[in-house]
Amino acid sequence: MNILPLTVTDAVLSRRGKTILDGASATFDGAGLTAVMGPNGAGKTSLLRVLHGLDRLQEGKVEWATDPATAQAHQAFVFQTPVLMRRTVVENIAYPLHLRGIDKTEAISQAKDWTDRAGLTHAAKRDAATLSGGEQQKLALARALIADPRVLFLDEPTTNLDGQSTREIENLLHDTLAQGARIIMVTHNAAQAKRLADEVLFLHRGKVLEQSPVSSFFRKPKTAQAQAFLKGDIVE
Amino acid sequence: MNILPLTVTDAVLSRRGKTILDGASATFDGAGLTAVMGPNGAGKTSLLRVLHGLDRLQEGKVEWATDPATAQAHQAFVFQTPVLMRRTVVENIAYPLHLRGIDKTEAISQAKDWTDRAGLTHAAKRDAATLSGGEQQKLALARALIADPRVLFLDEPTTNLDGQSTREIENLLHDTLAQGARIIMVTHNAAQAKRLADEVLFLHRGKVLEQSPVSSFFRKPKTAQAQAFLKGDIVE
Amino acid sequence: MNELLEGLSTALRLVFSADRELLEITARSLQVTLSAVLIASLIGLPLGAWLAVNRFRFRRATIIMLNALMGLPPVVVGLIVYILLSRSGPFGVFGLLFTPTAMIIAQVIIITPIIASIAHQAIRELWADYHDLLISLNTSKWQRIKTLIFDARRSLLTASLAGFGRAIGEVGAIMIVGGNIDHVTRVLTTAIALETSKGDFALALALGLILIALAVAVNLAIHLVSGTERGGRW
Amino acid sequence: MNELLEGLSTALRLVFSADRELLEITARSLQVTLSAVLIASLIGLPLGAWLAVNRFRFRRATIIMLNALMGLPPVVVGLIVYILLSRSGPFGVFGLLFTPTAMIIAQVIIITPIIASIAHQAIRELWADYHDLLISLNTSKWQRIKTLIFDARRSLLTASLAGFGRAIGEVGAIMIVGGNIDHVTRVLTTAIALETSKGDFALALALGLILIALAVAVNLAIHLVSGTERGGRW
Amino acid sequence: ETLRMAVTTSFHNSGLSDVLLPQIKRDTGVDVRLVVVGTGQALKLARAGDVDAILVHSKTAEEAFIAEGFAPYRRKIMYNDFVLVGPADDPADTQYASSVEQALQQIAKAEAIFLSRGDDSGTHRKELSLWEAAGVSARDPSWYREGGSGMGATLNTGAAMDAYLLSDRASWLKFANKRNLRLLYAGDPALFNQYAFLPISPAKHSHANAVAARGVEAWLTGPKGQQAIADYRLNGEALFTPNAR
Ligand SMILES: Nc1ncnc2c1ncn2[C@@H]1O[C@H](COP(=O)(O)OP(=O)(O)OP(=O)(O)O)[C@@H](O)[C@H]1O
Ligand SMILES: Nc1ncnc2c1ncn2[C@@H]1O[C@H](COP(=O)(O)OP(=O)(O)OP(=O)(O)O)[C@@H](O)[C@H]1O
Ligand SMILES: [Mg+2]
Ligand SMILES: [Mg+2]
Repeated sequence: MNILPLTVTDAVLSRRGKTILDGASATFDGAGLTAVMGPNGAGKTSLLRVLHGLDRLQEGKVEWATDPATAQAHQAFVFQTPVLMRRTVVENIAYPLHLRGIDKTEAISQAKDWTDRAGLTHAAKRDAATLSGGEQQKLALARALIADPRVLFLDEPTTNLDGQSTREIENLLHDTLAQGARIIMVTHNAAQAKRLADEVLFLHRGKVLEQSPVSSFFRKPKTAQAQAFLKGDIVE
Repeated sequence: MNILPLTVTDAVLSRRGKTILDGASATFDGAGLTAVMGPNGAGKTSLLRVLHGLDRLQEGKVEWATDPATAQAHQAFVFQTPVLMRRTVVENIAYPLHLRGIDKTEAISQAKDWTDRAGLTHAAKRDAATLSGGEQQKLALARALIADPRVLFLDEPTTNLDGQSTREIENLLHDTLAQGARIIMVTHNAAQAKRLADEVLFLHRGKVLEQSPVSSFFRKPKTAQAQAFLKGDIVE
Repeated sequence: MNELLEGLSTALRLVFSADRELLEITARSLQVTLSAVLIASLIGLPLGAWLAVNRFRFRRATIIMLNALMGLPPVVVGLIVYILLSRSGPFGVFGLLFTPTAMIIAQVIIITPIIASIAHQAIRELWADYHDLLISLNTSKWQRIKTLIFDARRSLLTASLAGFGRAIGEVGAIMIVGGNIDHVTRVLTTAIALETSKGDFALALALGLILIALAVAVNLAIHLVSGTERGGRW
Repeated sequence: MNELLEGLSTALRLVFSADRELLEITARSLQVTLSAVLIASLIGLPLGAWLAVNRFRFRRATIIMLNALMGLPPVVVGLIVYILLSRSGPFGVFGLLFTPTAMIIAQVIIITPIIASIAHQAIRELWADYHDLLISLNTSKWQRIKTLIFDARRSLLTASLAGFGRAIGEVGAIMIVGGNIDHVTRVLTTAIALETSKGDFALALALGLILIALAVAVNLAIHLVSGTERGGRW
Repeated sequence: ETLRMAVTTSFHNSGLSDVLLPQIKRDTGVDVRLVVVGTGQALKLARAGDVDAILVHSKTAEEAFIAEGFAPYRRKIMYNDFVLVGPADDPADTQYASSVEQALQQIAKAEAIFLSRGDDSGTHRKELSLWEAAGVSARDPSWYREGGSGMGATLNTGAAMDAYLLSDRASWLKFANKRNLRLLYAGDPALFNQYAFLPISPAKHSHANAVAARGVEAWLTGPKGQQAIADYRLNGEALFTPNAR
């Protein structure tokens, strides 16, 4: 089932008079990881939400290769602030399987498997709310991966992770990429983008200023804003 | 008013049979920044909460130079997940001043000032819930700084910030340090610790394995666990 | 004043003598009210959840209406049910008037808006937390409602208990549709009203105390079974 | 069945003729109930918040008790208030029996537990969100209660509206302590009960419809003033 | 001046009070506030001192009340009568009965549904004494239903049940939800229903407004009051017969 390419054209999103996405356009196709980068408030989270269908555009459009329902069924989203259900860790991870009507014992057994892979074995039966910050992020990622998505949206998913956990999670992402998925991931971490991404989408004030292969972006960004951003200078 | 030194001795904290802090001891004195580092689930957040009086220890004790009430009045805490009040950005930041009975217009004017310093001018009158991830962190920090704390606890406060914002926030922290405050900050970012900290407290499985000057910690960590942690290797 | 003491002692005497008639009307009170709460919860909880997760044109109007219907005067509900169930009414053929079923119907009408309103308010909060996740996971409306009701079950308890409270103490409606017929439709509240009109305040108070004790017992049982206030956040 | 239609047409006629007596009892209904809701909210909302923020020994028992008191039978409350306010009761000297004040007292007793229970449930959620911040900011108990009530005001509306609903439709208690005296303590519900006992269903229904319309109007006004359901999350 | 007077539902439901009270106000200046309750509750309120006078119709209860010293005397004001009401098709043929006892016996024999007030009120006590007189002591609940509510509620229930029941004439005439019910039997002297006025004894309750009570009593028993009672008609039918002495 190939739901790609995904295209967003001239996206305009505004809230209470403020323009958040200001004519953003981009295309995503095939396996690989797109790093979405840009300053705070640039609209990265908003762009991902629009692509995933969580927010509706005022202007422009988002198109998938298949009908929206099919496309929707093969995506997953990890939010910047993890949404924890008021259940145990395993039940959180099993939830997407329950939704698909998968037999309860089967769902729990798969969820346990993913609990282990995310390094949460010790917390499996605890209320998710008792997890530490990093553990919450791992839970959210495991819950997204369990349903085997073709397109995965990740909004700064490793910010609270230590070096070792980051590496483990990146390995999980490598496996997912190897199975042909497209990952669209927001990150402020240039090193991480270099390790994982094949392309970078640079967002600035609601506009996509460039979408280039990772090597060229970091070597030679096309816009002054991206250059300033990479230097950590004031971006005006 | 000097509320330091702050000492924690043989702290034991457990929840439902799991030991989270396992005899942790440390001392904090004078101005400066302590970077609290360690793997996910090591107990960093728990240690800060215990120091701040949010959680009660099963064993051991936390002691301040002054009586607890005075000490409490001069601390502030920025949580790993920002707690946003259901109010506008300015009202969030003004809240600690309201609590102190400061005149309403005065409180709002000071809060506006801090809104600007945190780079949130454009969002001042919006509901805090509409802020982007990075903006939420800035709000939480501004709200903590407005009451001029002598001891400031920060739990991974810049994880969602871009390079430029990180630098701005770090400048604010420098100002705070210059005024004689002690900052105790959890971070997974070694570069940030090197930039800001004068000492590192390394926590592992609920134990303080070392509290050393920043240069010696990064050059020559004392324990095998810290060495492994710095390499990003598997920590067992 | 000593009527209060007298009421108390009468209550104790009644309870310890295990008065057969008292047991009968107490059991009927419980049966009628618990049935009504069950039915009203089956309607009201999903309705409250549905109002929380759906955005439609008259949503706000519906919510205001539901809030307002919490003020349905029992006597009016009783009258309307009476008219509908009476021989000459549309449902007269079922012969339900002056039966416990009629009382249950009236109570369901009275408490469904209460349960739905409080449920809506409780679920709205949870929906704000879950919104993005449940939309992202491509859930159907019905899956959302089920998930929210399940995960908010502790808060929803308050909704059902408020309904229970309203129903167990209610007298205006069930008096009209039940008729307070001895051995058939007499329950604690109608018995209390009867003793009050007889001027036997001590007995009325005694029955009232038993009713309150019953409400406490039911609340206690429900709280114990559902284990509220035990763990941390929920 | 056509009694329902007749009730509707009577209601319209009454309203459009702006019947003086109708205006009087409607105004009294509003006055009594709004006063009771105001007083009960002033007690119940802080009480609910207080129960949410305090951990003490009998907290759980208190909450269960409060939940159970939602089931206080109005007639029993009426009786107890009657006994207390009666000439031969402890507060007899104030001469409050058969006055609107007595009715307000009875209604306050009935609805305070409802308001407090629902408020507690709503504030518990917000307290879970705010707990760490408010403890960290070294707030006093009273500051916590004020902050929670202020920030949860939209949810607390449901609590007060549930109290309003219970009070506006209540008849058992106010009948006993008010006496349903023409021009003094007659309100819509007692008038409805009176007309029902006269078998004048059309008039009773008409008054009931007016009462419901009143409840809708009050809810609408409160929702409009407080601007619920407008913005995003709150 | 105000006078709090507890009256029985049947008196208030007749509508007579709406005619009398404005006249009393005009002639004596007393503002009479009616608390409408069952006979038992009326006596209870009076014992507690919460009303200044009562107007009820239950001779034995009134006499006990006087014996306890709560009222100095009872003053007869007027009477009406009780009527036997039942379904229009009259399955027990009560309309041809020669006495109320016979009517009740026929109901018992036919096991036609009879709805009793069951609330210990004046009307209920009357009904019980009539059954006694009719010699029907065992009444099976399959047809003899005990309702336990006021006159109005009992009429409403009876109307929906197609039951026989005993009502006072005033309540019956004023009752609007008659449906299939008809007045089937009346006129037996055994159905006589005396209303009496009892002022509260100031010796028991010093705050009781004895002056206003005396004024109202004088008016009710005087020519104006008695005339007004005699003149009160509903659909051309007199409801009460004044008989003050
Ligand atoms: N309801 C709203 N009204 C006005 N502005 C809004 C609203 N919601 C979001 N915004 C603003 O839109 C901008 C973009 O938000 P978005 O969350 O997409 O940023 P982001 O690029 O993900 O930032 P970050 O790196 O901080 O997470 C922010 O400045 C935010 O404050
Ligand atoms: N109520 C609880 N019951 C059992 N274990 C708990 C409970 N609360 C916290 N823990 C565990 O205690 C450990 C320490 O938690 P803490 O939040 O202090 O970690 P941390 O060092 O801040 O981690 P991170 O870097 O992920 O934020 C975690 O493994 C967490 O799952
Ligand atoms: Mg974002
Ligand atoms: Mg942490």
